Amino acid sequence: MTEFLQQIINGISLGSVYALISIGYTMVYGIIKLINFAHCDIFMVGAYTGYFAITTLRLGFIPALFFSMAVCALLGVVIERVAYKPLRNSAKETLLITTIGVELFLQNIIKTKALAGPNVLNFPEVIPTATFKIGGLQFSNIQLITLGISVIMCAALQFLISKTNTGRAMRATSYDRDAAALMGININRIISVTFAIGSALAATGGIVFGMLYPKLEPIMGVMPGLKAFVAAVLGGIGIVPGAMVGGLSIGLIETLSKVYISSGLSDAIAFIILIIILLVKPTGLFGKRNVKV
Amino acid sequence: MSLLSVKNLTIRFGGLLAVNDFNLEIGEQELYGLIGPNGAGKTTVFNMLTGVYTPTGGSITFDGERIDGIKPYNITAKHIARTFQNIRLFGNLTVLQNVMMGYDYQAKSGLFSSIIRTPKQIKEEEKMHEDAMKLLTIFHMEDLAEEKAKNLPYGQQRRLEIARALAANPKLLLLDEPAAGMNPQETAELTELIRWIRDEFKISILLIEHDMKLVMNVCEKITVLSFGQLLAAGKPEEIRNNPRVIEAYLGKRGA
Amino acid sequence: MKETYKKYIKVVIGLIVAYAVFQILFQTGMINSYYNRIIRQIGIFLISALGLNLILGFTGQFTLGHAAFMSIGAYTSAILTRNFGVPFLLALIAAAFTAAVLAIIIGYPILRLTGDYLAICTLGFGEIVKVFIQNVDYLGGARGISGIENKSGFTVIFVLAALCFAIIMNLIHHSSKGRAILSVKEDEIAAQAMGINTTKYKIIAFAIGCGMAGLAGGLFAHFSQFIDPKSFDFSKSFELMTYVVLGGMGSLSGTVIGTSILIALPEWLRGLSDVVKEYRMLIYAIMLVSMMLFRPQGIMGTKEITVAGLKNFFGKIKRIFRSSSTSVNKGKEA
Amino acid sequence: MLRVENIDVYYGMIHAIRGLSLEVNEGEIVTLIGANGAGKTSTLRAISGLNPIKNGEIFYENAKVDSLDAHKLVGKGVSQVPEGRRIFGDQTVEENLLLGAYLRKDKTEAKKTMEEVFKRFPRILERRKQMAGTLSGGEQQMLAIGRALMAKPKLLLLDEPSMGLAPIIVEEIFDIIKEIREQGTTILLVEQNANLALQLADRGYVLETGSIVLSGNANDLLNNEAVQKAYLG
Amino acid sequence: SSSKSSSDGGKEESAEIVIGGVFPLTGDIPGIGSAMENGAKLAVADINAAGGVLGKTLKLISEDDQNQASVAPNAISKLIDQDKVAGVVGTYASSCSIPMATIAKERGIPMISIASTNEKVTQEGGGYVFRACFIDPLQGKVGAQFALQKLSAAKAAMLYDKSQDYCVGIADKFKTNFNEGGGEVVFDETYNRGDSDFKALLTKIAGLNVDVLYLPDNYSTVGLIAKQARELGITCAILGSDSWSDPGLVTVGGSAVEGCYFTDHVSFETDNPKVKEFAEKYKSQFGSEPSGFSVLSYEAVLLMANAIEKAGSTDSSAIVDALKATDMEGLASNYKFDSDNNPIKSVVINQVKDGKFVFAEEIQPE
Ligand SMILES: Nc1ncnc2c1ncn2[C@@H]1O[C@H](COP(=O)(O)OP(=O)(O)OP(=O)(O)O)[C@@H](O)[C@H]1O
Ligand SMILES: Nc1ncnc2c1ncn2[C@@H]1O[C@H](COP(=O)(O)OP(=O)(O)OP(=O)(O)O)[C@@H](O)[C@H]1O
Ligand SMILES: [Mg+2]
Ligand SMILES: [Mg+2]
Repeated sequence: MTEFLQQIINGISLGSVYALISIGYTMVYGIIKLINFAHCDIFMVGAYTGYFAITTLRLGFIPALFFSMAVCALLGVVIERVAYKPLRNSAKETLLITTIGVELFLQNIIKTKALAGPNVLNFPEVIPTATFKIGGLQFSNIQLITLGISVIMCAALQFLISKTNTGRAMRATSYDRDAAALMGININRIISVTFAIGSALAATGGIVFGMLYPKLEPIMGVMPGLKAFVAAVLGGIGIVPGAMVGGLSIGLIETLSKVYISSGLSDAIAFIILIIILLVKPTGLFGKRNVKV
Repeated sequence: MSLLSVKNLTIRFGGLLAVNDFNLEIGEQELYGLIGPNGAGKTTVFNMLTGVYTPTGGSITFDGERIDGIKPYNITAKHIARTFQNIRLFGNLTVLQNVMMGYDYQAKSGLFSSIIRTPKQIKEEEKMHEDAMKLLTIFHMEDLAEEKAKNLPYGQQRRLEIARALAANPKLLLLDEPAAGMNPQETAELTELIRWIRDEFKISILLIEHDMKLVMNVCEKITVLSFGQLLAAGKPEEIRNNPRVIEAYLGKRGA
Repeated sequence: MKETYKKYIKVVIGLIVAYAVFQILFQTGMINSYYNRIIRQIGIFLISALGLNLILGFTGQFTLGHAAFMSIGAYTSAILTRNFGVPFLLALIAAAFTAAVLAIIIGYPILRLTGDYLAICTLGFGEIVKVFIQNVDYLGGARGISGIENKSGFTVIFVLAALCFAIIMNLIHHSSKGRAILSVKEDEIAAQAMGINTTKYKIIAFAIGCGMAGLAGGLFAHFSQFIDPKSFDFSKSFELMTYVVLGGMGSLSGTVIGTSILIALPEWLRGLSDVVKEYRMLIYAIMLVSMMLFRPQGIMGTKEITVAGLKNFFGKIKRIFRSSSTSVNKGKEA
Repeated sequence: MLRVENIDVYYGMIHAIRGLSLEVNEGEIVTLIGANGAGKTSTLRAISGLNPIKNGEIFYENAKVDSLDAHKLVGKGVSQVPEGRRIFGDQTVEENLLLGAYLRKDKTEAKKTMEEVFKRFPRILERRKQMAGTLSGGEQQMLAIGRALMAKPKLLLLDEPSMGLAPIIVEEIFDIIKEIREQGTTILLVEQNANLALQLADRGYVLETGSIVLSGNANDLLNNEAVQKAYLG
Repeated sequence: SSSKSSSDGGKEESAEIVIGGVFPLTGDIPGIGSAMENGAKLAVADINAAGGVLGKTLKLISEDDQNQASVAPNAISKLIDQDKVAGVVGTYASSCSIPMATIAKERGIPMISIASTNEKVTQEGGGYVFRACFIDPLQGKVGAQFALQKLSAAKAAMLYDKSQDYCVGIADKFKTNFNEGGGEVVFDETYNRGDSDFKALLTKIAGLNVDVLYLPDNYSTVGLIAKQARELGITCAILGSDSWSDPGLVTVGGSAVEGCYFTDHVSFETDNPKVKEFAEKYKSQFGSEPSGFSVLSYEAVLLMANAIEKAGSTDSSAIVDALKATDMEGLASNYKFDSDNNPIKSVVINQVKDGKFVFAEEIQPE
C-alpha cells in the first residue's frame, strides 16, 4: 500500500513536469493553431540558458529563472517573426515542417563549440534538494516546487486567456485574424505576446526539468516534448486546464503501467489508453466540438 | 401520396429546443417554401432531412421510406440533394470536377478498374464528363469549367452549388437561401431558374429564403417556422396576409 | 479512349528510355556505387512518400505514423525471405498487403478523428508498433534483424516506383473514386451531401498509402540488409512528411523532387569542405526552413510536371539563351 | 471626413478596383451599390487597411491613412461590420461585444454601450452566454453590428448588413442605421438591396467591375432608369 | 553487385594513404562521436609524426552517421566509392556498424568497428570486418563474474533501455551468466529511450534489498539513474558497462556514482605510460578529457595502419590478411584476433573514485 502511494507520488511528480511543458504547448496551439514542435527545443534552450546563468553569470535561482525566461521569450518571438510569420497563410503541414526545421536548427546550434559543445552538462544544484519522509512516503522539495509552479502557471494562464482583454484578443486572433484587426487588435503584437509567454513557460519547464533531472543535452527536449504533446492532445489541444490534467494523467499512466503491468510495454500502454480516450472523446478530455452547418 | 412527409420532428441542442413537433408534407414536383425568422430552425430542419443532425424525436418519410437517423451519404442515394446556407463547394477543385462529384456516387466502376483504367471505366468517365458539361451549359457556365471553384464570383458559386446538387439526381432539392447576396436582377434570374429546374427535371424543391419576392413568386405552398415551431402553412396569399406571420416575420413593410 | 491509350504508350516509352539511360550510366561507371545507392534509397523512400502524399496531400488526413507501416512491411518481408525462404517478389507483395490490412484495421476506428487528434493517434500507433517489435524476440527485439539478402536492385525499385506513381495518378485524376478522395480533403460535410461515404474513402486512401509504405519497407529491408525498430520511429515519419510537403502536397512529381532533394542534400553536404561538414545538420536545418519560406506551397504546389509543361519550360529557357537545346522528355504525364 | 482618391486594388493578377474615388462627409449616410463581384467589399477592405492599395490615396479626417495597419484605424474611430458577419464563433456573445470595445479605456462607459446594444437587439441579450458560432445567421448579423457599435465609432462601414436576414429584421436594422446616424455616426453602407439602401441614404455611388459608373443624390439614383433596371428589379 | 577493391593503379603514385572514419558526429550522442573522432585524429597525427605508412602520409576522412542505421551505410559507401579509401574505421552503435559491415563485405574493403559490441558486426562482415572492442557476451560474462566473485553478490537487479540494442544484448548475457554462476537476477525491467525519471522502477528495487544493481547504458542516462537510486535509499553496489566510459558520467552522476564499477577497455589511472601520454596530448589538443572510446578509436586507426604497413600495399585482401595476422601492441592492450575477427584482449574493470576512473581489476578471457 505504501509502495502504491509512493508510486502515485512518483507519477504526479513526473506528470507535473509534463504538465508544465504541455501548458505552453497548448497555449501556443490554442492561439495560432500551430503545433510548435520547436517548443521542446526552446525548453532545452531554457535549461541551457539557466545553466549558464547559474554557472557562468553566477545568478541565484530566481534571477536565473527570470533571465532564462526573458532569453527564451525573445527567442520565441524572433523565431515566430523569422520562420513562422511569413507562413501564416500556408498549409499547416508547411508550418509543421518549418517547426521541425527550427527544432533541428536549435539542437544543432546548441552543440556547436561556440555554445555548449557536444558533451553533456550537469545542471547545478541551485536549490539544495531536501527530502521529506512521511509515514514511509518520500518526496523532495524540488518535486513540490515543480507541482506548485505548474499549478500556478496553469491557473495564471487560464485566467489570462479566459478573463482578460488580452486573452480575448488572443482567442479572437486565433479565430479570425482580419476580424480581430477590425476590433483594433494588433495581431502581430498579440501573436508575439503569445510566443513570448509560451516560450517563457518553456524556459521555466527547462529549468525545473534541469533541477529534477540534472542532465543537459541537445536532444533533452524531444521525449518530454513528445509526452507533453500527447498530454496536450489528451486534454484537448488549446485548452490549458486540459493540458494540466493531461500531463498529470500521462505521468500517472506511465508510472503505474511501468510498475504494475510491464515496464517494456509502458509507452505502448500510454498510447493505447490515449487512443481509446480519443475514440470515446474525439477532441480530448476537455475538448468541445462545434459543428454548425 | 406525398413525396416527403415529416411528422412531429424535434431536435434539442442541450437545453435549446431548436425544432419542436414540426410537420411538413411535400408532394411530387411541388415548389415549397420554408420561411421564418432568423434562428427559427429552418437550416436545422434541412440538416435533419439530410442526416447531418439526428432528430431527437419524430419521423421523416421520403418516397415511402423512413429516412430519419440514416447517414447523410445514404440520404443522397435516396435522391435528396441540397445546397448550403454558407456555400460549401470544393474550392480547390475545378467547376467541372465539382459537378462531376454529383455523379460520382452513382458510378459503377470499382476501385480496381479505376486504378488500371479499364475501357469500361474510361467510357464511364467520359460519359460523366459529357453529362457534366451539358449541365454546365444549361447553367451558362461551360466556359468556366476549368476554373477553380473558389475563384468564381459569389453568385456563380451559388449557381454552381445548385448544378452540383442537380447532378446528384435528386427527387427533392433543398435550397438554403439561394438568393442571399444576390441583387434584384440576379434574384429575378434565379426565380426563373428554379421554376425551370422543376419543369425540366420534374422534381420537388424545398426552398429556404428571406427574399419575399422570390418566395412569393416561386412557391406554391409555404410553411412558416418560428422559434422551432410551426406558425402557419398555406398558399402564398394566405401567408402574406396572416397577421401572426406579419408580426413575427414579415413586418409591416415586408407584407 | 484511344487518346488515353496513346498517352499511356508514350509514357511507357518515356519510362523505358529513362530506365535505359540509368542502366547505361551504371554500367559505364559514370554513376558509381555510392550514387547508385543514393538513387535506390531515393526510389524506396519515394514509394513510401507517394503513399503518404495520397493520404496527406490528396485525402487531407494528417498522419504521423507512416514509418510504422514501413516497418511492418520491412519486418514482414525480411521474416518471409529469411526464415521461410519465400521468394523476394512474393515477400514484397506480402509486405504491402500486411501493411494495407493493418491500415484498414486501425484506420477504421481512428480515421473518424480529425486533424491533430488523428495525427497523435497515428503517431501513437507508430510508437506502439515500435514497442511491440522491441518486445518480441522472434523479431530480434531492439537488436534488429541482420543478414537479410541484398535484393532491392535498381530495376525492381524503378518499376515499382513507376507503378505506384501510375496507380495514384490514375486513381486521383481520372476516376470517381479519386474525386471522392479529393472531396474528403476539401469539405467532408459537402462530400457526404454528394453521397460520398467519406469514412470509406479515407480508409481506402489510407490503405493504399500504407500499402505503399509497406512495399517500400520491404524494399528497404532488402536494401539495407539490416532493420531495427529505431529506424522507423516517429522522426522517420516526419522525414517522410518533409519530402511530401517540400515537393508540394497533392503533386506526385513534386514528391519525386522533394524526396530527391532531401535525401541528396545531406549527402551532398558531405562532399564539401570540412567546415561545412562540421555544421552539416545545421546547414540542412537552415536550408529546410529557407525552402519552406521560399516556397510555402511546396516546389510544385499542386501542379504536375507534364510534357506540355516541360516543353513550355524548355521553350522559355530556349528563348532566354536563344540557342537550340536538346529537349529531353522526362516522360511523366498529367 | 473620408476621401478615397483613385485607388487600385489587386488580388495577384486580378485587378479588382480600378481608379476608384469616393467621398463621405460628416453626418452623411452614403451607400455603395453594385452587383456581385463589383468590388464593394474590396473597397471597404481597402479603406480599413485590410487590403493594400496599389495606387491612390485615402484620407480620413484630413490625415492620410492608406498606409496604416488595420487596427490603427479602429483607434481613430472607424469601425467595420464585415461581409459575412465574421463573429468570433468560439467566444460567447458577451465576449464578442467586449472585443468590440477592445480599444476603449473607459470600462464603465463600455458597459453602458453594451446595455444600449442589448436594448436594441433583445434576441442577443437572451443568448448572452451562448457561443456565437451556434447563433443563427440573423442573430450573428445583429451581433456583428452590435460589436461594431461597441467601439462608439465616428465612421461606420457596413458591408451588406441585410444579407440573409428576415424581412422584419432588415427593417429593424435599417431603422437602427438611421438611429445610429442620428446619434452622430457617419455611415458608409454597402448593399445589394439597392432599393432600401437608396431610400435610407443621402448620396450613393454605383460600382461596376471595380469603377464608379454613377454617383449622386440618393433620390436621383432611385429614379434613374439605368439604376432601376439593373439594381431595383 | 560486388566490385573489387579499386584502390590500386594510379593510387600508387599518390603521396597519401587515405582511410575513412565513421562517427556519430551529430544526432543523439554527438559527445561520443567527437571523442571518437578526436582519438582517430590523434592516431593519424602520431603515425605521420613517426613517418607515416609505407612512407606516405596517412590521411583520415571522417563522415557522420548521425547514429542512425539508415545513414551509416551511406557514409561508408561514400568513403569507399567516392573517396576510394583503403580501409574504414567506425563506428559506435552496432545498429550502424552492422549495415556498414555488409557494405564493407560487398565492396571487399577492410573495416574495423570501433566500439560496436554486438557479435553480429563481424559475422556480417564476411571476413572483412574486425573490431577494436570486446563483444557483448564477454562483457556480460565478466560483469557477472565480477559481481559474483568480487562483490559477493547473490541478488542482482537490472535496469536498462529496452530500445537500445546495446543495452539489451549485454543485459541478456549478464543475466544468463549471473544466474548460472549461482546468483539470482531478481529484477529485470526496462525503460525507454529519452526517459529521465526512473523513480517508479527504482522504488520497486528499493524494496528488494539487492546486492548489486546492473545498469548497462550510456553514461549520461546512468548518471541520472544512480542519482535517483541513491535518493531513494538504494545503497547497494552499482555495476555498469563500457558505455559508462566517459567523463560525463561523473558530470551527471556526481557523488551518486562514486564507488561504482564498470567494465571498460582501458584505465587512464594506470602506470601505462602510453595511455598517460595519450591522455595528456588529448587534453592539450582538444581541451577536454578523453574517454575510453577515444582510446579505442586511436587503436582502431593504429590497427589499420599497422596492417597496411604489413601488407605492403593498399590491396584490400592483403590488408585483410595482415589484419588477421595482427599481433600488435595498442595503447592499452595487445591485439590479436580470433577466428571471428574479434580481438582477444582483456577486460578492465574501473571504479569511480573521487570522480576519477581508477583501475580495479583486469580480467583475461580464458
Ligand atoms: N449545433 C448547434 N448547437 C447549438 N445550437 C444550435 C446548433 N445548430 C443550431 N442551433 C440553434 O438552433 C436555432 C436554429 O438555428 P437555424 O440555423 O436552424 O436557424 P435558421 O432558421 O436557419 O435561421 P437563419 O434564417 O438565420 O439562417 C438557433 O437558435 C441556433 O442557435
Ligand atoms: N481574396 C480574393 N482573391 C482573389 N480575387 C478576389 C478576392 N476577393 C475578391 N476577389 C475578386 O475581386 C472582385 C471584387 O470582389 P468583391 O468581393 O470586392 O465584390 P463585392 O462587390 O463585394 O461582391 P459581393 O456582392 O459578392 O459581395 C471579384 O471579381 C472577386 O472575384
Ligand atoms: Mg439558416
Ligand atoms: Mg461583398
